[in-house]
Amino acid sequence: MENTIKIKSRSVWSDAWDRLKRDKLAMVSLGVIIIYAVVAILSATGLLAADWDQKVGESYMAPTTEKISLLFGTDIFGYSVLRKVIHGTQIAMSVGLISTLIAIPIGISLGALAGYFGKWIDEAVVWFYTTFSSVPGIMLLMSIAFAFGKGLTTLYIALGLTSWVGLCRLIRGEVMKHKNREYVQAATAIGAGNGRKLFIHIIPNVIHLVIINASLQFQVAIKSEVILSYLGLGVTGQPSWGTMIDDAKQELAQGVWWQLAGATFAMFFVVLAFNILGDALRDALDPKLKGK
Amino acid sequence: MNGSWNYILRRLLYLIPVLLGVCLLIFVLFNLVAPDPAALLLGKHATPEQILEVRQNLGLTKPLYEQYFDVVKSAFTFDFGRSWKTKQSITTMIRLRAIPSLTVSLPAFVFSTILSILFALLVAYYRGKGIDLFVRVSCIAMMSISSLAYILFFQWFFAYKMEWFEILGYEPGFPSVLPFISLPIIIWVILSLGPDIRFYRTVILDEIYQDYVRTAKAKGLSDRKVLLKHVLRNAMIPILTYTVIQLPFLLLGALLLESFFSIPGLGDMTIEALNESDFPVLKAMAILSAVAYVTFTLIQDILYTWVDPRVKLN
Amino acid sequence: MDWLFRMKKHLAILLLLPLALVMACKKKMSFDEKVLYQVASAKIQGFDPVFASDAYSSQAVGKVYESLYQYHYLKRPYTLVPNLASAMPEVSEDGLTYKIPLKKGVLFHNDECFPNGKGREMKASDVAYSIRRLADPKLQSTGWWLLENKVLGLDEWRKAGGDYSAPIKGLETPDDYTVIFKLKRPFPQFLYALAMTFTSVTPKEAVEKYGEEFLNHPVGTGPFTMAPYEQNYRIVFEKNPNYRQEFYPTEGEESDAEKGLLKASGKTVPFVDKIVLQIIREPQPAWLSFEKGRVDMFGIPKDNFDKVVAPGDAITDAYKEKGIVLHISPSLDITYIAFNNADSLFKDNVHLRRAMSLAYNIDEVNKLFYNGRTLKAQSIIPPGIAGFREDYVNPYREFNLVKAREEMEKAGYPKGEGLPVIKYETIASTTSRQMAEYFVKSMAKIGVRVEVSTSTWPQFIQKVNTKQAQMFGMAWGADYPDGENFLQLLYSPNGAPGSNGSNFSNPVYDSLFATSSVMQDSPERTALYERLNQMAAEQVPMIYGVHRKSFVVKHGWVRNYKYHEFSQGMEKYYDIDLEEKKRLYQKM
Amino acid sequence: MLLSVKDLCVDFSTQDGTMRAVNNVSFNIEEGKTVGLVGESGSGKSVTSLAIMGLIPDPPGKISQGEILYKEQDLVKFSDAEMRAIRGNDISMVFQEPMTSLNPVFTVGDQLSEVLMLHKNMSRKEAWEKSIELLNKVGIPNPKHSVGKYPHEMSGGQKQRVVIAMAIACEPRLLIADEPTTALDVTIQKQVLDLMLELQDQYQMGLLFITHDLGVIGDIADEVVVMYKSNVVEHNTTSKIFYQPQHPYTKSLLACRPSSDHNPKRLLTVSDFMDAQGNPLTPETSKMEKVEKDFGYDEEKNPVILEVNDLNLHFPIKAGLFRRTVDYTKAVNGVSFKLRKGKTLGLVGESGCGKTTLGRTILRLLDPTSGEIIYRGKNIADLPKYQLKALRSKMQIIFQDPYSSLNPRMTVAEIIMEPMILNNIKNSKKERFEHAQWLMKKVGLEPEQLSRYPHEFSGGQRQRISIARALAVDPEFIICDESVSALDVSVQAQVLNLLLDLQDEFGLTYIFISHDLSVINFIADEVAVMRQGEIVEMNTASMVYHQPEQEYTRTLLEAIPRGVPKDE
Repeated sequence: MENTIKIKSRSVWSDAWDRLKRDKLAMVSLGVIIIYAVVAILSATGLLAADWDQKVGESYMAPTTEKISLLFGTDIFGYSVLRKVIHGTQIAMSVGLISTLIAIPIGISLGALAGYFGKWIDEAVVWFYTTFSSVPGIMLLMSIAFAFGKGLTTLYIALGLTSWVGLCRLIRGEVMKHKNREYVQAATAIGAGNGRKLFIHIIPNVIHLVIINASLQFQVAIKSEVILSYLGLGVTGQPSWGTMIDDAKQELAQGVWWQLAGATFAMFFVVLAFNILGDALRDALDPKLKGK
Repeated sequence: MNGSWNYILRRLLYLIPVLLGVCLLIFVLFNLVAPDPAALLLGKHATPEQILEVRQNLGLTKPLYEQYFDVVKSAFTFDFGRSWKTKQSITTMIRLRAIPSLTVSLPAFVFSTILSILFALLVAYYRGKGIDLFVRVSCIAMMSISSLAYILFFQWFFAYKMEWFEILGYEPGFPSVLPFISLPIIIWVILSLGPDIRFYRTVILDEIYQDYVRTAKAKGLSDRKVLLKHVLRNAMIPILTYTVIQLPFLLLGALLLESFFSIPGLGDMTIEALNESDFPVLKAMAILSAVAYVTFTLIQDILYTWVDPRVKLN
Repeated sequence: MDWLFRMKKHLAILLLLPLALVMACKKKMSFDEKVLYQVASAKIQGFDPVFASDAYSSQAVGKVYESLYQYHYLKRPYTLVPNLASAMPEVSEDGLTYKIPLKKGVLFHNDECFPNGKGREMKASDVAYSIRRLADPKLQSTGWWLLENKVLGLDEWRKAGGDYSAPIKGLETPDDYTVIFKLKRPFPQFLYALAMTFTSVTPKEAVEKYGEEFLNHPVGTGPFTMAPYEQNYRIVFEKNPNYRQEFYPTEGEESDAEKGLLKASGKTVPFVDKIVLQIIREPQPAWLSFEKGRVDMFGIPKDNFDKVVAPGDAITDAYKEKGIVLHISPSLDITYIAFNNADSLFKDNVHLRRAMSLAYNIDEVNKLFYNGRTLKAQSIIPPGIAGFREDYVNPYREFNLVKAREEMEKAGYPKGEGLPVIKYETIASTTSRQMAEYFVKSMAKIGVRVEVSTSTWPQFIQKVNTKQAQMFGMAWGADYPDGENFLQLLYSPNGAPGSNGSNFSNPVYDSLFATSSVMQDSPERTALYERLNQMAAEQVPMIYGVHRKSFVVKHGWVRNYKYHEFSQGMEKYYDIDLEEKKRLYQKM
Repeated sequence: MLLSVKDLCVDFSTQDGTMRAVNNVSFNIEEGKTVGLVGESGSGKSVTSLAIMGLIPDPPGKISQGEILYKEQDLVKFSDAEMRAIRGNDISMVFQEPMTSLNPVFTVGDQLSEVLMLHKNMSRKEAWEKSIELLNKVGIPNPKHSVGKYPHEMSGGQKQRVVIAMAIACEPRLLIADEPTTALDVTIQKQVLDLMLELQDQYQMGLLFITHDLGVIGDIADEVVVMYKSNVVEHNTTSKIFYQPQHPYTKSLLACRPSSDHNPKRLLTVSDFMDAQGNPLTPETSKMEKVEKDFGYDEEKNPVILEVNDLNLHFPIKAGLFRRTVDYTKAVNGVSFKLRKGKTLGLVGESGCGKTTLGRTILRLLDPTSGEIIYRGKNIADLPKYQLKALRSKMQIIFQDPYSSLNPRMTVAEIIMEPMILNNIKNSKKERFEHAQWLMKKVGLEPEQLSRYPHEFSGGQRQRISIARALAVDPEFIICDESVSALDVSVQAQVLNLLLDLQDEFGLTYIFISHDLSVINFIADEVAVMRQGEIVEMNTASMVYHQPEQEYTRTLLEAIPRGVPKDE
């Protein structure tokens, strides 16, 4: 296909990208997410806020502009809340990313299999997710924590394993629709097998839903980390936004609002950015919904 | 009509495999994976003999298949026995706890649904205008704050600082319950307003571009009339799906809200049971929510036929 | 719905309307009735005394039920006084037979289970019945350990299946107002057992009528009654109209008179008409409720110390203004980080244990987590109990990194080389998490690498009980005020799953403990306790933490309050000054 | 003058700037007269009608210039409320898609009453009575019963009648009909057209009839306005338009529609009449030669390649608690025919008659219940799936909807090369690509466009891509399933020509499925008329057309618009 690449053409994707580029709010959001990602990477590699567990002052010092590290005040140990917030970015982004990466393959594969093959495979998958979603999510989360112990890994797995149902349902429905589209019939007519029809034809046509779903899943995971921290399933040994907000429940009455504020704001912007980007992606990738 | 009864019956029969699945799931999760409750029940002075006795009493020494069968049995007889931890009858526990849960969740759900539909209609009507953008952005912003942060802040600010509400507690009876449940309800409404408005707006806009809307306008109907009669009625179909399926979860109540506002509801009970490995309670809650889930999907289907004449139960 | 569009501008008003309605019907505080508002931070399991093992349930049960004995409200150290018993028991020479006379005319609460709903008189048979219930194998009481292997024939009775009509050798009721206990072996702490809620007297009629639901239908002899328990988070107790004549104590500690605690001397109790017990799990709302006067008294969560307490343990002026009073009292407990002494790493390596103890800066812990208001623990017995010595200093308790490093070398792990990563188990609460973080940091200073593993409470208990936890943080509160209750934590037969979760095993310690535990209170026993306590310090089976203090704030209108370690049933002594409440309320 | 449109311009703002959808359009409609507005998709005819109704979505659309005078009042200047009083009352409209233009959740009666209650101040009861009357008027059987039906309980034709009833409910002065029959079968189309004419006559309404097919309005319009690329290119009385067309576009529109009387070798298309710049050309007259089709065959040259014997496809109807099969829908019922190489079998029938199912069954896209499909002497009816693969390169299909039959995520090159890969045609990527380029030329597209995506092409071009894909495997037999039905007549002609050219060049065999008898007549050698899963009549095309045996066939034939002016 050497010849083809030279000729510039606009695929659905490049069209979508063009549309996305025109959406200023979406681009700002993308920028915010990139900044968070960079902060997370810098923090993970130890270039930023590696010294979060160093005392920078007394316990519970109020925010002050004197020193950068005291910008958000200190926590109970006298650690810099700012550094903890920065370090928490790493946890939040990794929780979002990894749990999404766990949920999506499960959702796509089960959804696609059920939607494409139908019959008993569909029945089995539908049974499986009906069963799965009729048990309260919190029970699943807690028992996954029982099985894997506490910590970051459990957080990834728990959030990943409990959030595939929505995507699975969506993909199943879409695949069912596409299965009967004429272009798939046409593929049958030219002799394409099931694998080819599913992977080359149908999945690329529903994959945009996955991208939209992933951007929303990402922020849901970040938010869930807070709830899980409250339930005692959070991260240990390092600060996360969830544990910071959880700490705040004992601090607020005492007038220590900066841990809550710091973590809430840090979270607010990235979740906001993901939400806006998710919307914009939907508009861009699903042009029939444009402008809604 | 015979067809619809068959359908309903068939769907109810579907409960059987789902319940078996749920039983298997919770059996695996809580009997095999969760920690042994015996020692916990006996407290700090336990001896190995006593632990063994308790395990026998709880039926934990039976072969696994028998234990699974016990779970299945209780799922179909609805006889959940007593809590291991509190010795309370689980049926009574659920009955007593369901009321406070619903006292908060039901009005909250009704308010938030009505409010979001109203707002969604408003912004759909003014789509593309300033008010639309404002509401959309506010929705997203509201959704971007952790629910825990809302609770902590609202309780501190509105109940404590402003003294508008009781800080916490729960008193049965009307209207004495009002000052206790209003703040949790408000927080619930605020938490669900964002996603709800967004969803309903999309649903309504999906309908607004349909051909029949053009026909209705060509008849000379005003935009509002078209929106409120034609569009809304059609939008009810996805709206119903969205709302009805939330209903079984109302029973569980709002976890964090119940904890923070000391509302003795089912969500709170579930969390406690999880923390105490109170398997019978968890089992009961899982089975109950599975039954509720399947039942409400069925109700949803039946309601479809009511809002959408094209749908027949088949 | 066209109004919606017309009303667009007034939408805000529309939304605020219901809000205003709610605010209008906010509860008003009543000043006509003496109501005591209490708070508990965990739910009440039920009202069956034989299951009242946790502190909050036992306190709730204690309002309704009574035991034969109780602790004196004001005297310290804690001493027993008769409650349902009419006098202290006659104990035989060999310390094996206890003859207990009962008060006459003690009535049970009025309840449907009795003929005509009138509470009948409490008799000796009720005591015997209640003791049998505690031992009943079908009930699996959580308090059985208290009497296990102690009362003659009781264990056999339990083994035989618990036939209530079968006689028990060690439990006799010669007449309606006498109970005689015969013990298998001397058990000097036996009377304490009879002061615990587990041994509260319950009427047979209620148990039989309500069956398994008995736990929701409390029918006792206590100062307060309550309606059937509905598992609400708000439990209301009413003054018992049938209550016998009980009086406020006339003597106490020296300072009590000065504090006004003796003003009510000789008056009939209880004083309050009603107790409202609110269960609030989260500290923030609990504190906020207290500040608003919705709760009368409240144990402060550690993080609120600073706000309330000015330097020097006094209450801050802002609160003093509001009439809030702070009570700081030592509590009979100890916190510790246990080594699993069955673990090969710690088993025979006292130096490693010592090194880790020396590296853990307890003063810093005290400052960070308890605002410097606890007592550093030297060994296992807390102050206020025989066996504790004011002048004893544990050589391995100080914070000394130099010494710690020396010990590390002696342990065979210079600078931590060759030492595997140690796993520290903790539960998943906010404070436990922070404490674990601090422990990890401390150990890193001497090259000991620690990994934290958090669990839910059941998981944590399971790990400890199956000896899988390598190290773990714990606390122990006294069941009764006797050194034995603490020393038994290191007695090897109590090893996991028993109370000796550290699995410490030392033959010398074991034999000394066995000797001391059957001795009546005496200087010899105290000497033995002290020796055991010193062994416990030097062997470092655990890193001792602190003896905590209880911080209770109460509003000015609560009268006669004094901190009590075993406070079940003590509400009968509290009083509410309604005038004062009205006055202080206006200030809020 | 009832309505007078003067210099109307409508602009749409898009991301690429402002686009003029209607440019300086002017025409008049008198009471009781019919004006036909003709043009291809996107020519601005629908926008014009929406502008009259005041229903241009704003934003993005806007009337930037001109006047729409209704009874001497300028509708452009009307307020929304004033316009609403006009809509549905004075001016009403019938839309193209009867399936979606009724609200699915209200009964027909509700929707009819609504307009009456709105404009005529009738009570609910009066309106309901009147609705029944109206349904009767538009020829809905059993109106008393039908008034309580929901739209989905009616057929497409009945729905369109309901829409018409709604439009005439208030006895409007002007009725706008935007392609009201395009989505309907020919027989139904005829009935609906007759109904509209009858009503127009009865109420003396002005009628603006919009269509892409000149043939449809030949016998109903008094005047015709031809629009091309947002502009009016010709405006004249119907007979002038038909007999003395001036503009090459008008000429091409007249020539491109196949009809039973006029059976040329190839259809003339727009490109025969004008070049890309719109300059007139002189069409090749050779194309216009009438051909008498040669129905004879040569056993050598035209062997039987496909024989279908007693083919059945029955879908089970399940009911009851355990979903047991209680009956069957006989979608294909005892169909038998033979097909010879190089010939075209036309399969015609109303929608739902089973023709599409039959086509797909022959290709084994659906599995037959019983019967034989003998392809080159081999029964493929119950061949296992894996053995079918070899046949796939010999038999191909071209679908109806050019929008859904191409995978939107693949480039045209990928689409065309995929069958080659699957059937091992050509050895290297390079050869395949070259073959694809060659195919592109064959179907009349630029080879450079191979790297584009389907959405960058028009409907007609997409259909060409579908043809190229079918040809990629070098088939000998192609099923064209309503392949031109979704196209405008002008484009349809081009595709039909292409199919014929390819048949000549490669000796292809076609089964051509269509509901349009004139198309079938033009392309097919033999015609099979299907009804309810069965073939009711089968004969050579001219025999079917000129001497139909069945009453049903005759009805179908009569429904074909004559395509001659009214005043003739």
